[in-house]
Amino acid sequence: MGVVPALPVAVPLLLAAALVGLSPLIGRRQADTLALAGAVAVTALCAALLVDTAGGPVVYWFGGWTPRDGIALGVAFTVDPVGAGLATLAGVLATAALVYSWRIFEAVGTLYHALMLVFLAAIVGFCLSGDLFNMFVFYELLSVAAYALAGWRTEDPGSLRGALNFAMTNSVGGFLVLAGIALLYGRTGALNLAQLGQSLAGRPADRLVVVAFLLLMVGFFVKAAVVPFHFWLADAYALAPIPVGVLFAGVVSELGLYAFARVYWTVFSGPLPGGGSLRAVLLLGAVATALVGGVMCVLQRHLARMLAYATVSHVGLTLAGIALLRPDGLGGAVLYLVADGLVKGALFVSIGLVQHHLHEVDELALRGRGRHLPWTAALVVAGALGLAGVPPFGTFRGKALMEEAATAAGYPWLAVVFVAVAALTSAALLRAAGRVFFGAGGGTARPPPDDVPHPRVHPTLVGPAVVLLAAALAVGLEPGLVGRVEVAVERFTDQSGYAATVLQGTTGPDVAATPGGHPPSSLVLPAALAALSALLGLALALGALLPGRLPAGGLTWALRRAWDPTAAVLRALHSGNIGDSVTWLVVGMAGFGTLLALMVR
Amino acid sequence: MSLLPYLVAAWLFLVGLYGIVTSRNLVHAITCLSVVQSSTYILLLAVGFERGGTAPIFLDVPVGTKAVDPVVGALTLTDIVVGATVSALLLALAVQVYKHHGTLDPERFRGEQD
Amino acid sequence: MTPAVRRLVFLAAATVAGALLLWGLTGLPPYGVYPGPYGDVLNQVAVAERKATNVVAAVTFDYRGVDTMGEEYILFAAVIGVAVLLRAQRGEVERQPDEDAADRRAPATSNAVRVLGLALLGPVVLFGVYVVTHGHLSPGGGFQGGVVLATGALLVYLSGEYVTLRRVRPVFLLDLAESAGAGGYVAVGLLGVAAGAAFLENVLPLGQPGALLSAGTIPLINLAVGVEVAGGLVLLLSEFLQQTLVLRRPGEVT
Amino acid sequence: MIVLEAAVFLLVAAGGTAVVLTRNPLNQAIVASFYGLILGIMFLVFQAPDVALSQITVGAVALPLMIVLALAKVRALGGGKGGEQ
Repeated sequence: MGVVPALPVAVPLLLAAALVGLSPLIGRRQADTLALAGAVAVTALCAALLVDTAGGPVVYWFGGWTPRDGIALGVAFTVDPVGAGLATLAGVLATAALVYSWRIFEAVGTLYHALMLVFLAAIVGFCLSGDLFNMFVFYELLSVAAYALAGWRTEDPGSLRGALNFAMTNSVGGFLVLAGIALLYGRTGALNLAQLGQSLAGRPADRLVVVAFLLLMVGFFVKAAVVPFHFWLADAYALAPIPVGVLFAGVVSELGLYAFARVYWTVFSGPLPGGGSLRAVLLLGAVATALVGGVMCVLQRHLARMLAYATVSHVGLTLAGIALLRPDGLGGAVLYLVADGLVKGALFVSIGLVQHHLHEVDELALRGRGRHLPWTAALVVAGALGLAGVPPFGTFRGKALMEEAATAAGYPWLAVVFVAVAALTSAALLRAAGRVFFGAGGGTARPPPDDVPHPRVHPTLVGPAVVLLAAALAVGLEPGLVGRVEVAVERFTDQSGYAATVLQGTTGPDVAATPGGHPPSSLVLPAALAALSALLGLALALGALLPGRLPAGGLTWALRRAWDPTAAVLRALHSGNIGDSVTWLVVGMAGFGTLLALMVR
Repeated sequence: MSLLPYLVAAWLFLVGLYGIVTSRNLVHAITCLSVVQSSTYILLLAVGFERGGTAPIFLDVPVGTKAVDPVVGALTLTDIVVGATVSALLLALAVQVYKHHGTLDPERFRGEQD
Repeated sequence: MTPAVRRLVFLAAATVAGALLLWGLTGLPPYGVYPGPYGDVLNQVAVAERKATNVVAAVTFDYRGVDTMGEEYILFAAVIGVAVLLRAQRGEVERQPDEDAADRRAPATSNAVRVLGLALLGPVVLFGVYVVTHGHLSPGGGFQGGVVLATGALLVYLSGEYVTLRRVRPVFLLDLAESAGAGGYVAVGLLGVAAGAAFLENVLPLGQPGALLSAGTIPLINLAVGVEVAGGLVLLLSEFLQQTLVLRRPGEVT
Repeated sequence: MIVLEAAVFLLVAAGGTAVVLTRNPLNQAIVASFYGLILGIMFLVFQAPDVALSQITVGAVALPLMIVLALAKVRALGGGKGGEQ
């Protein structure tokens, strides 16, 4: 008998209610302790589920309503290693965030702790659920908690505007998901993913299925911040409190991708098999996201904003792996997503350290002021290498798998995009590190306020970053992981096996694990590409810091000519205006929809 | 008639978005968002409606009487709570934004990006 | 984008998106035809299985009870969120409305309204309690009844003004109500686990359909929801009221 | 009966449009309250009295009230011009 899958949701929710209800009796230290204990418990429960599900999904029917004659009467959590893994990642990040906020966070009684626990419970529920409407409920729950957390710093108007745009755009995304659910329900009379998949399978997609797919896809892509649904993200993520940013950048965007993958494979893979045209449509969105995010990342001087756009860009990379619509691509994406989330979490904490010590997060104003922070410098540089996908970070193995899948699927050029994007995002961080910690390049080097003492480095502040980076390394070094991921995605992508497990209670077909992963194809090429990304990133960073040393050749000139107008246009488009975000959402919906409609006809 | 509620839902969805996009006042935009949301209520209830069915409450009518789908009712109830709570959060954000900027017009926040 | 450009871009995109939506919607069965099977099955079996005559309530609190648990926490999180977002900022002072007389009559209340409000209070509260406790039998339930109860608190405001409301609104008790309701829902769920059944499994005696004490945990959950919604909604409204009537920045117009 | 239903649907469509086109937020809150009421009536047509009761208490009362309270704060801050455009 394994863990009851309801517990990692129920425990934090109950704890959150207790924290608020008994707030007059709970001091700051107790609140910190209770919330941290809750997050650790959730992490442990999710990790136990991860172990439990290695042999096949665990189906848990709330209220004991097991299906009758293939009809689901209740709501099920269908836990598989992918969902449980993502939930564990959320638990780890939440634990890190709560450790970080232990000493320094303005928590407003117990409200911060309660909101973080609700947020975590919602993420876990979203990852474990096997019911489309139940996913929507957890989507909204995590969103409501996220809106409040994003606007936490009410003294900062930028943060409030960011939260408003976040809430408005994501609410519209949520309604799109709900409309998609209504369409599917009108056709099938079902809400359980397995049952939905079963009743749609066997017939080619018609207009209702295509539009329902479009609505769900756009809704989840809004959460994931796929271009052009990403305009809300930067202000919301960058101006949120640091511990909240750890969760936002580490796992929340990825949840949109997860949901897309889950719903595609359980519900739509029958009527919409992964043919070339669907792949092309998705890859278009993926590549656009990766590149727009990468370029915007380089253009930032606000350190947290830089990370926010790195998130957008890496969502694009991950989506590229998923968009191949093959198990191997998905496997790479899953590995990449987890490792990348850990690295970004560590980087967010590092920026928190900079802010904590120097009271500033503007790259130019910080020039040379971080010279006395060698640990923070090391963390940022290591994080930048993690973003670049340098071995032995887990991002390397994820990307290697995605590159291999792309080549096998006939898209070898995706490797070029991967290299370019990794180079761009790591360049931005290396440039910032060079300027802040080594005093390189130009900058206005705003003098630090005199009366602010330099606080001591405290283990609760540095610890989370170190641990998260170590975890990202562990994902890259753990030898059996690739093999387990391959088994998990094999099951994840098997629509009929999933349906049989959920509705008939049979264990799916046995997927044999190749020990240690599939025959280790040569890692020489991926390693060379990773080295190339890192070197390119370093070169770009140095070029930006030392513009005078650039060779004055035609290439430099040509690059400038291409770069400057692109940058100007992109900057102008990212206005942070709510109306603009919503307009782009509709434009994206019309664009993707037209492509999908043409595809089916 | 067999399409009318669906048409109404699609219309409300788009007209609400139009309101948000063209809004010059955040509170106005927030109310428009609730119009967008109302389209999902209509869509849900319309797909679960059965002509000639009673409400799925078997207090005065026996079980077995033709009734409309109870599930969409439950879903819409949740949806209504979601709508009201998101609106409350948005209104709170709008009030705070006003304290900083002295305006609710999103166009006038322009150039204030930091 | 400038407003004019944005409007044009939106209208163009919305035309396409609208056409796509309609195209997809025509794939639905005609209005008035329900394809089943989910709702039909539940309409057949729910009364016999749950002894609840209101099948919507059986779905909301039993068959799909975990959705509703999420929904209650959405409200819970929103109430906390609003309290966080509307907390006093630096430079704002909390001023007791008693301090100056003009302020106290923020919404001018005539005696007639006052009397009417108080006279309505009893029936409203009674109605709210009725709606909460009969949710498993007839339309209504914890959510609707909770909103009605919160309206009762609003009547106190209309008739006696906010100062009185502050008196009848001990924040601690409201917080307690709201979180006891939300936590109570989870606790009912854990009751099932404790009894060796599934989370949120209806393990209490079901009774006879139509009786007030029937349907097992459903009325219990309704009660929890009613307490939470009433407490939460009063908190929510009073956060906004507090903004309007109590928090002031120097120089703010009343 | 069908004519009546159709009339309710059209009324809802018109009501939603009116909410969007009422640009003054205070007036809009009142229009939205009516719209919430019409929606509640439509839910009765859909044979969903539970939902209708929620919609009327939330959509026609609680939500417009919150909007009015938020606007009252804005007016207090801005000396009355906040409610206008």
